[in-house]
Amino acid sequence: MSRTEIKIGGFGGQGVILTGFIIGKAASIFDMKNATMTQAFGPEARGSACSSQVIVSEDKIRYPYVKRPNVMVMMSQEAFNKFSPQIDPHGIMLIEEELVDPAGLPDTVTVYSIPATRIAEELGKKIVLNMVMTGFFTAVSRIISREAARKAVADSVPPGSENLNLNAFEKGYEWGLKQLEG
Amino acid sequence: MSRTEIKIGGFGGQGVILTGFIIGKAASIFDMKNATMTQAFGPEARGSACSSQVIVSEDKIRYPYVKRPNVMVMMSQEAFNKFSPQIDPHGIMLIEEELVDPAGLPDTVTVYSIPATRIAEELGKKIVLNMVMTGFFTAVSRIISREAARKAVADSVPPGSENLNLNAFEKGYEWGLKQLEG
Amino acid sequence: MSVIDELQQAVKNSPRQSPGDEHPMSNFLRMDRIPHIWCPTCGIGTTVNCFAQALERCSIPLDDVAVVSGIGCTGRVAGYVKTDSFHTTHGRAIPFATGLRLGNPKLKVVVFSGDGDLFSIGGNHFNHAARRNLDMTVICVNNFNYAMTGGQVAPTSPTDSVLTTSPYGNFETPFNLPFLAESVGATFVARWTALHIHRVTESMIKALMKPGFSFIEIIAPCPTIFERKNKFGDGLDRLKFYHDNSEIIHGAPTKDVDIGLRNKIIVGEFVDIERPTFIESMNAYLKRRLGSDYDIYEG
Amino acid sequence: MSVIDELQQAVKNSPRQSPGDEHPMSNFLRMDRIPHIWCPTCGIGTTVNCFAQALERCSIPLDDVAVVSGIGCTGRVAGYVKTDSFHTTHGRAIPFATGLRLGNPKLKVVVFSGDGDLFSIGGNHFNHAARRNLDMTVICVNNFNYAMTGGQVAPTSPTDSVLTTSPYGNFETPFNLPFLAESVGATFVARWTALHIHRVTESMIKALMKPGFSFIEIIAPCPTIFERKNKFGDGLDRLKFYHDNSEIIHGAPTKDVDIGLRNKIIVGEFVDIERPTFIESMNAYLKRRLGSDYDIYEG
Amino acid sequence: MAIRYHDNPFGKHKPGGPKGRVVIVEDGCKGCGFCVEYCPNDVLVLSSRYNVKGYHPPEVVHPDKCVNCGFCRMICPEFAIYTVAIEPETV
Amino acid sequence: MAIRYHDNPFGKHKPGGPKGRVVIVEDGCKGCGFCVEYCPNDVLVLSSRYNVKGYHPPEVVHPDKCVNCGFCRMICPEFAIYTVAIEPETV
Amino acid sequence: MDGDHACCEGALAAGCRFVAGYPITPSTAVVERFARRIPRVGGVFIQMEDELASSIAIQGAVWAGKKAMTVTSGPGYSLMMEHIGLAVMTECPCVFVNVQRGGPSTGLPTLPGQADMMQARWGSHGDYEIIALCPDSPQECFDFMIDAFNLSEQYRVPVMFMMDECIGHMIEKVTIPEADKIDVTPRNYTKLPPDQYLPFKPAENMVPEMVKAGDGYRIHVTGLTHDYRGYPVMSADCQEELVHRLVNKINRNEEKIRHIIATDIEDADVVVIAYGITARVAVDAIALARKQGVKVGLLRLVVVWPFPEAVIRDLANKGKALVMAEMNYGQIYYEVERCAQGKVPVLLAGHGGGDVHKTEAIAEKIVEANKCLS
Amino acid sequence: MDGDHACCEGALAAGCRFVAGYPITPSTAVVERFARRIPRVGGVFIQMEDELASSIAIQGAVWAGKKAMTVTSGPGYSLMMEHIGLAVMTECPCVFVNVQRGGPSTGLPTLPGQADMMQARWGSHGDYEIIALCPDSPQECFDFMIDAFNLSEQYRVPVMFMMDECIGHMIEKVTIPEADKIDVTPRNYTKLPPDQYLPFKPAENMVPEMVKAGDGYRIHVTGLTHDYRGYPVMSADCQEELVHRLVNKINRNEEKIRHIIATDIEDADVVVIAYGITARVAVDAIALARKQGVKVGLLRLVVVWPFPEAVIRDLANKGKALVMAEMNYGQIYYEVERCAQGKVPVLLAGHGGGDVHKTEAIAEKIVEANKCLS
Ligand SMILES: Cc1ncc(C[n+]2csc(CCOP(=O)(O)OP(=O)(O)O)c2C)c(N)n1
Ligand SMILES: Cc1ncc(C[n+]2csc(CCOP(=O)(O)OP(=O)(O)O)c2C)c(N)n1
Ligand code: SF4
Ligand code: SF4
Ligand code: SF4
Ligand code: SF4
Ligand code: SF4
Ligand code: SF4
Ligand SMILES: [Mg+2]
Ligand SMILES: [Mg+2]
Repeated sequence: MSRTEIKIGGFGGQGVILTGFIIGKAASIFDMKNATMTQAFGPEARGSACSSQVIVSEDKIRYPYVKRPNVMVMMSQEAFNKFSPQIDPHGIMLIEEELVDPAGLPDTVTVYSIPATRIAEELGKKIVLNMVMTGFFTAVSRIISREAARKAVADSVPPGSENLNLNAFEKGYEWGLKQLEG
Repeated sequence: MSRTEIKIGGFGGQGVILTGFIIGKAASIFDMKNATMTQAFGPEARGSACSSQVIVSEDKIRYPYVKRPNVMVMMSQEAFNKFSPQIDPHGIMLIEEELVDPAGLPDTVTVYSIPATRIAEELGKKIVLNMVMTGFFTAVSRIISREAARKAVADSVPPGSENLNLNAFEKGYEWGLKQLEG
Repeated sequence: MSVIDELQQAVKNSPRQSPGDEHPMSNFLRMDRIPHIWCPTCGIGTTVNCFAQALERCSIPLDDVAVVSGIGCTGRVAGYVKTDSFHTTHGRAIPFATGLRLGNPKLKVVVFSGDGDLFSIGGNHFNHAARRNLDMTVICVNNFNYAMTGGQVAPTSPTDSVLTTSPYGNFETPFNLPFLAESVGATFVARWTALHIHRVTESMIKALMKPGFSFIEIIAPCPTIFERKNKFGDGLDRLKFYHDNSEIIHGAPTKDVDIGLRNKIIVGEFVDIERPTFIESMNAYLKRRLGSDYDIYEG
Repeated sequence: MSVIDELQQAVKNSPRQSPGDEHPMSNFLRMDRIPHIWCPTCGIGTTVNCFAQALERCSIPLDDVAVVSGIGCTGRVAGYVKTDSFHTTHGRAIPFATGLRLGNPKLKVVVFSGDGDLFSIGGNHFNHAARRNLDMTVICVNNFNYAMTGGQVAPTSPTDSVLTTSPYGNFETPFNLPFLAESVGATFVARWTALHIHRVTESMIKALMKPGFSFIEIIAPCPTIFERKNKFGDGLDRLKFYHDNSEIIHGAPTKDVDIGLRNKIIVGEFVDIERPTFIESMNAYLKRRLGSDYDIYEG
Repeated sequence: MAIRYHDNPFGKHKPGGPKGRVVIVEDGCKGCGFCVEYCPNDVLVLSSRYNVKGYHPPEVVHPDKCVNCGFCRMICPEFAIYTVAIEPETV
Repeated sequence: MAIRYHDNPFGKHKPGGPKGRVVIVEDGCKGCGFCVEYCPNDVLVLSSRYNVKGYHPPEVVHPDKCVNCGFCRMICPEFAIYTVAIEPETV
Repeated sequence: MDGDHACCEGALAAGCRFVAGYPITPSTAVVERFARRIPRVGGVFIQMEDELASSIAIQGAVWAGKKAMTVTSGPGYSLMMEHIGLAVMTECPCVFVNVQRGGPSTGLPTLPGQADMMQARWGSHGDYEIIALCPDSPQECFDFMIDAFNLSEQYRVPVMFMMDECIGHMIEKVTIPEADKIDVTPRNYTKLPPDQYLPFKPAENMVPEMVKAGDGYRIHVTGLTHDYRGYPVMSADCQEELVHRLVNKINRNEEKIRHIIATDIEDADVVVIAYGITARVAVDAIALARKQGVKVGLLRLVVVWPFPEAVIRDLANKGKALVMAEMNYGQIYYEVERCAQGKVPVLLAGHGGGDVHKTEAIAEKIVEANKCLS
Repeated sequence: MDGDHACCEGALAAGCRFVAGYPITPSTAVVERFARRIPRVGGVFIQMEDELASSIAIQGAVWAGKKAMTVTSGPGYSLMMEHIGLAVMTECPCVFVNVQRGGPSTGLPTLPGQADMMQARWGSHGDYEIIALCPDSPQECFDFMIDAFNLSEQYRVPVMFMMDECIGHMIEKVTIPEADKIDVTPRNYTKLPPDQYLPFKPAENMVPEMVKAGDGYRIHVTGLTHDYRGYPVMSADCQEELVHRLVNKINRNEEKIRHIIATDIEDADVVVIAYGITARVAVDAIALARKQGVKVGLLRLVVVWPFPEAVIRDLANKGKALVMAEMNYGQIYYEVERCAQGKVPVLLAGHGGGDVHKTEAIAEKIVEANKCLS
């Protein structure tokens, strides 16, 4: 697969942008592919709907936007409603289980879900929700390697919080592996 | 004479602009001709060289600048040196006698001079120098009528100072008549 | 049971809005624009409640009130109050308000904006409007940073604050806003925190009813940025901090009320003086000089 | 005998400049640009003499001095002093000076400009530079009006002043500049008139030698406009007025030193405090946080 | 949460007197806890469930204790809670 | 001109002591009279003649009284007057 | 009366009752006259602290129900750019007068220029359209100020009144008609009640009706991209709808807004195009060139923006060589060259400002253009 | 690394050691990175009180001997217009970065636009020329920032670095070469002693040599029209000499400054012209149109100003139809149309911003242009 398109959606505060960033970083710096990450967010710093898009490719990426995402990660219903129609009919859809009802998708799309918020809260910090999602994504999509993803996480979070975040990543990763199995 | 060009020069504080204004006003409002007055002055409000130009015509004035002044009124040497070469070979040159040495003019130009500063100082206010000059101009050039000029003066000076200014005007006017006679 | 189901359930059990109910402030707020854009536990919404309450309690007809904001999180206030409301450019709410008020002196003009908007880019307009004693009430939500753009240091950020453009700690000295306001001529100057909801409301009422230039500074939590970057917790933690660390001293000399990052915050009404407003002076002078050529200006 | 002849004569009789003579200030002034553009009996030239004298008396090498002006009659000062000198845009001398000083902290940066330039359009920059305690000396020639553009009302024009845009008398209240300067953080604040040439010179020396933000207001006659419009006579009459109506009160509370059109003018050195300058704070903070990753900034 | 800050509430509010019915706009709540913390009569607690945005909205635990003081409404940054006066006869 | 303002000059100037030779840049003078008015020793008067710009420049009437105090130079807005110290032996 | 004063009188005649200004040469006389005049007619003049403030104070006054304007020159005009954009975005009818001087930067404060013409069109960020007029005499300063206000009301757009130092300081007689002879466009206030009114919903002519603050409509006005209600909507679709309309309401009405004055064009081989003072100066050059046998006419642009594209295309199609005379190094020249589409020679008679053109300079270009033709 | 961050790193690599800025979306990340990074390399970042201040503080720093820049977006850029003029007039080398967003006015702060391109060229009063560059990726933000600084030193001119929100927030890998591999133009300081040096006397390349404050040259610098000494001279002659040179030093060197990237142009019937992010977006459209059988190439403008007039004329002469793709309603389009001289169809694929072009929108225009040809 020479060009893989990934779209991540949610609302501000969920860490949508950082998730995209980590995926892109893992792919480009640690897995040595080309990656382009772009983002869309609402009124400046606030908590409204936002999304990020990552393209991972073996070749140089000219057209930098996602048109038919192969993989989607949706963390809010609003984002799901807005973006899910774009999905590649044979793509995979990852959702936050408690916040998104994945109705209306074509049968050909594979859906994986995870109660990422609750997992994050159990870890003591709701904001690591996105790391849970990142782990989940890594396990399920197999676009980036686990090692690269872990490095990218450790590299991108505030110093001192690496462990917590890697923990969250692992929780998500495990959940992903289980889903694949089950 | 359908188009008469007048140029007045001096330095800031001498009232060069106001003189031009009064001549233009007299011609257009009180003598019912067309008149265009334009001005050139140095750094904003300060006391450097400045000039004003008046065109008086029976017809509508399109080109609004003076090219070959028929009448020149020069109140400083600097202005004289700069502008006098432009004068119409058959024009007339009015100078402030104590401040301008009218050297180098063609013979065909008629020169009239007046110690306007001293006259103004005698009247108690050096700044009415320009009114003395205006009176002198009115008498010598005959482009505007004495009545129109007096009205324009009275109309253009600060309320309360009309008498002083008209007085100065008259002194200049008389001096002009004497010069014409002599 | 998923969250969604749980919620459906909860809706039934809980004292939620019933069709007949209306938010009591819905005459003052554009409820059709709620949810607003502010973050969870942000203090701005609280100050808007106080303002709505003040409007309700003072006798000014709502149609005569106009709210003007600049740009910023607080600058969005204009978008949520149900009065004539103007969301202008960054820093320029005051000169817009000047034109609005002079254009129609029947309007009660309120400028509601952020500390960066009013005192960084907009500082000069504040100086001049206060000097002229223009009739307007300026309400500044001071969250010690430029929140809308993601948390840069502001001219109000206490020394030592960590923000995105002061990553190693702010080494500048912030303005003491009440002192500044007094020195340029404001006739009413008060400061409160977002926790002092009743005090804020009362100062707002005073300011609204007083002719001339009045100024209210409200310290409010910005949990997303200022509190987070400086490890002050969330909005609730911050309200607790205000509770423990603010001291009311009415009439305190404004020179002494500057704010440190972790120090006591002096709050209260500091200045309340009388002098003729811009329009009063204008009318007096022009009438005196122009006599019957001048009609007292009323818009 | 015409004036010209008379003059030739006079030249011979009178103690005029002989070829060997040089104006003692010709190292400080661009004598090749004299005559300057200022009007007869204007006070600005006198303040420039004081400045030249101050430079001569204090030990700073002239090559290290830079003068920055905005736009206005006073703004032309930069054009006449023989230092590196910058005639910038209207109101922006202070931010230019900020960059200049931060770009090379060895420079002694002096902002020399008019009241309109510094406090009308440029007011905000003054606030912020003082707040930051940037190293610069700001000298304001206050002639109570926008002289360069022909005499409009300024934010310093005393109430009642007649000017071209206050034809019926100024009904606004002017700034009290020392109060404003103190409230925003200036560490040295003095006011004199153009008659106090020695005092001005001494305050200038103090200001130049003091680190941080210092401010000197010099009241000076503008005979062409302000004095004429308000019937105060020429520059000499005005100096006499200053003589009769100014009172020296060092350390006067700045709140009390506002100026009325015909009132006593309080002059003196009002504020003289110490606090770390911008560069000092910056170096201290960054060194503390960055350690060996940071070299003390010296330009 | 050891300290209850309303023990010494700012301002002039005086508890006691009238009664109020609390209305919560659940979808609007962002779980800040202000209302819970500052209700002078401990009428509210944060629930453990999520609303649509993933926040824990408050719920009324002592409806009878509400004195309709309006503090919760005023302090709620989301305009998500308010009270309606209960006419004495309906209590 | 009844009152002579230098009777109580501002600042620290102390007359007496050294001597000076006054130099006047006539063309630069704009006749403001500052130097004349504030010379502590009445060294100068405004002349009645005009310079090229039509102003009356000062002239030295009491050259021996000049104490080289520099007040005239400092106050002259036109940089048109200054003094040169006269070495004691040349006096 | 000089052009500056005439401009003030024109504004008053057009109903302007609020002026915020900040002095700057050579426009100062305008504000000075307002300070004196406007209190006598029930209006307010305020000298603001700078041009940023002036240019937005007038917008406050407009929303309060006044007709309003500000006036400035080069440097001040540059400071107004952000607020020209605001007026465009909020469709706030108002007038900006720029008495042009020599630039760039402080340049030549007391001398003329015409080099702010492109700035008038493009000086603020983002896409937009404005209307710009250039008078050529004090009388026109009076007359066209009224047009400026009327156009601003008709299209709810800021109108740029582009004078120059020459016109501003030129004194000629100005005839002021009686008030009832002056055609003044009143503001187009809605007749709809508040519950039916949508503040930014365009009427058929693409221009929304207006209300003012205090009338109970409780409107919201923002410089953000917004919907018909005036509420911010952060989307490309809303942007497309809004900004495209803002651009089109001017462009599509270009023919209606158009104001040109053509002299001796029919049989001309060469047409001089000019505006403002340069149009007057060109007259002598045309006379000179005529003496040398060139058939030359004059096309004067009174409304420079929106640009009368079709007119220039037409001249080019008719094979007339074009000489653009303007006091700059080529601004409107680019527009003329574009519209000429390579069909005819297009020459620029330009210079850096500081003085009007030398007659000979324009005449030479006319002759040169004529030569290119043959 | 995103484009904003890469821009900061490029500036540091180019030797920039003074940055004054004021936060504004979507450019804020640039100043934030400077605040963190610059103290470690011996430079100063100061967050000024507004954009007016930032845009002149950098000029103070330049005269103090630093390389300096500021960064902003639409509204802030509008506030910098006066000081762009000052930098032009005083020939102060510095860089202005504008990360473009949707306008006019506050518009769409978080969404992209390309509608400040004409403003970059014309936004300040008076006549002048600047240089403007448009990167299309984070890597280019790095690389071309170095060019921007170098060009500003070579021509003593403010250089506009025109990014857009997409590029600013787009994250891609950026390769930073070793310092000694980077070609940095040092400031051209004079070697003349103070008594022989004239600060504004042009060298052969029309650009004067520089000095800095504190070096004993005791220069005077003014925004007024000035002579070689830097002293104000209020005359049309001095204006002509000075301003004409300021304009010509850029225009006459256009070919040297030129930076374009042409792809598949030789045999193309249609050429798409684009810059910045739109050039990348056009790639898909070109692929689409090729599928439909159109021979189409891409001309990317890296340096947009001065405009590569000769290149466009050449394409038109070769009969290639032109499609200008830009995120606005036509800005550079006007330049292309002008240079095409009516010889070939010139189509605009434009829109109001807020999102990049739809591939189909550009492809349609390509097909349409191709049809016009035949
Ligand atoms: C001319 C201009 N410069 C910068 C900005 C970007 N900007 C928007 S809001 C803001 C700061 C707001 O700070 P503050 O006023 O304190 O409001 P807060 O968001 O903190 O409530 C800035 C810098 C802008 N919109 N316009
Ligand atoms: C942006 C801008 N606005 C206005 C002006 C016009 N202007 C030049 S000087 C001046 C006022 C100067 O007043 P002040 O600073 O008091 O100096 P003074 O002439 O009184 O010494 C003004 C308004 C300008 N040059 N630039
Ligand atoms: S960023 Fe801060 S000020 Fe802005 S809405 Fe969020 S919490 Fe409130
Ligand atoms: S106008 Fe006034 S301030 Fe300016 S030079 Fe003349 S006297 Fe001095
Ligand atoms: S109104 Fe609110 S705060 Fe007051 S008692 Fe009732 S629930 Fe508590
Ligand atoms: S104050 Fe409002 S937002 Fe906060 S918990 Fe209570 S209802 Fe929810
Ligand atoms: S130096 Fe000047 S002021 Fe002093 S005594 Fe001599 S002449 Fe008089
Ligand atoms: S002070 Fe100077 S300008 Fe005034 S009279 Fe004396 S020499 Fe002449
Ligand atoms: Mg803030
Ligand atoms: Mg002044």
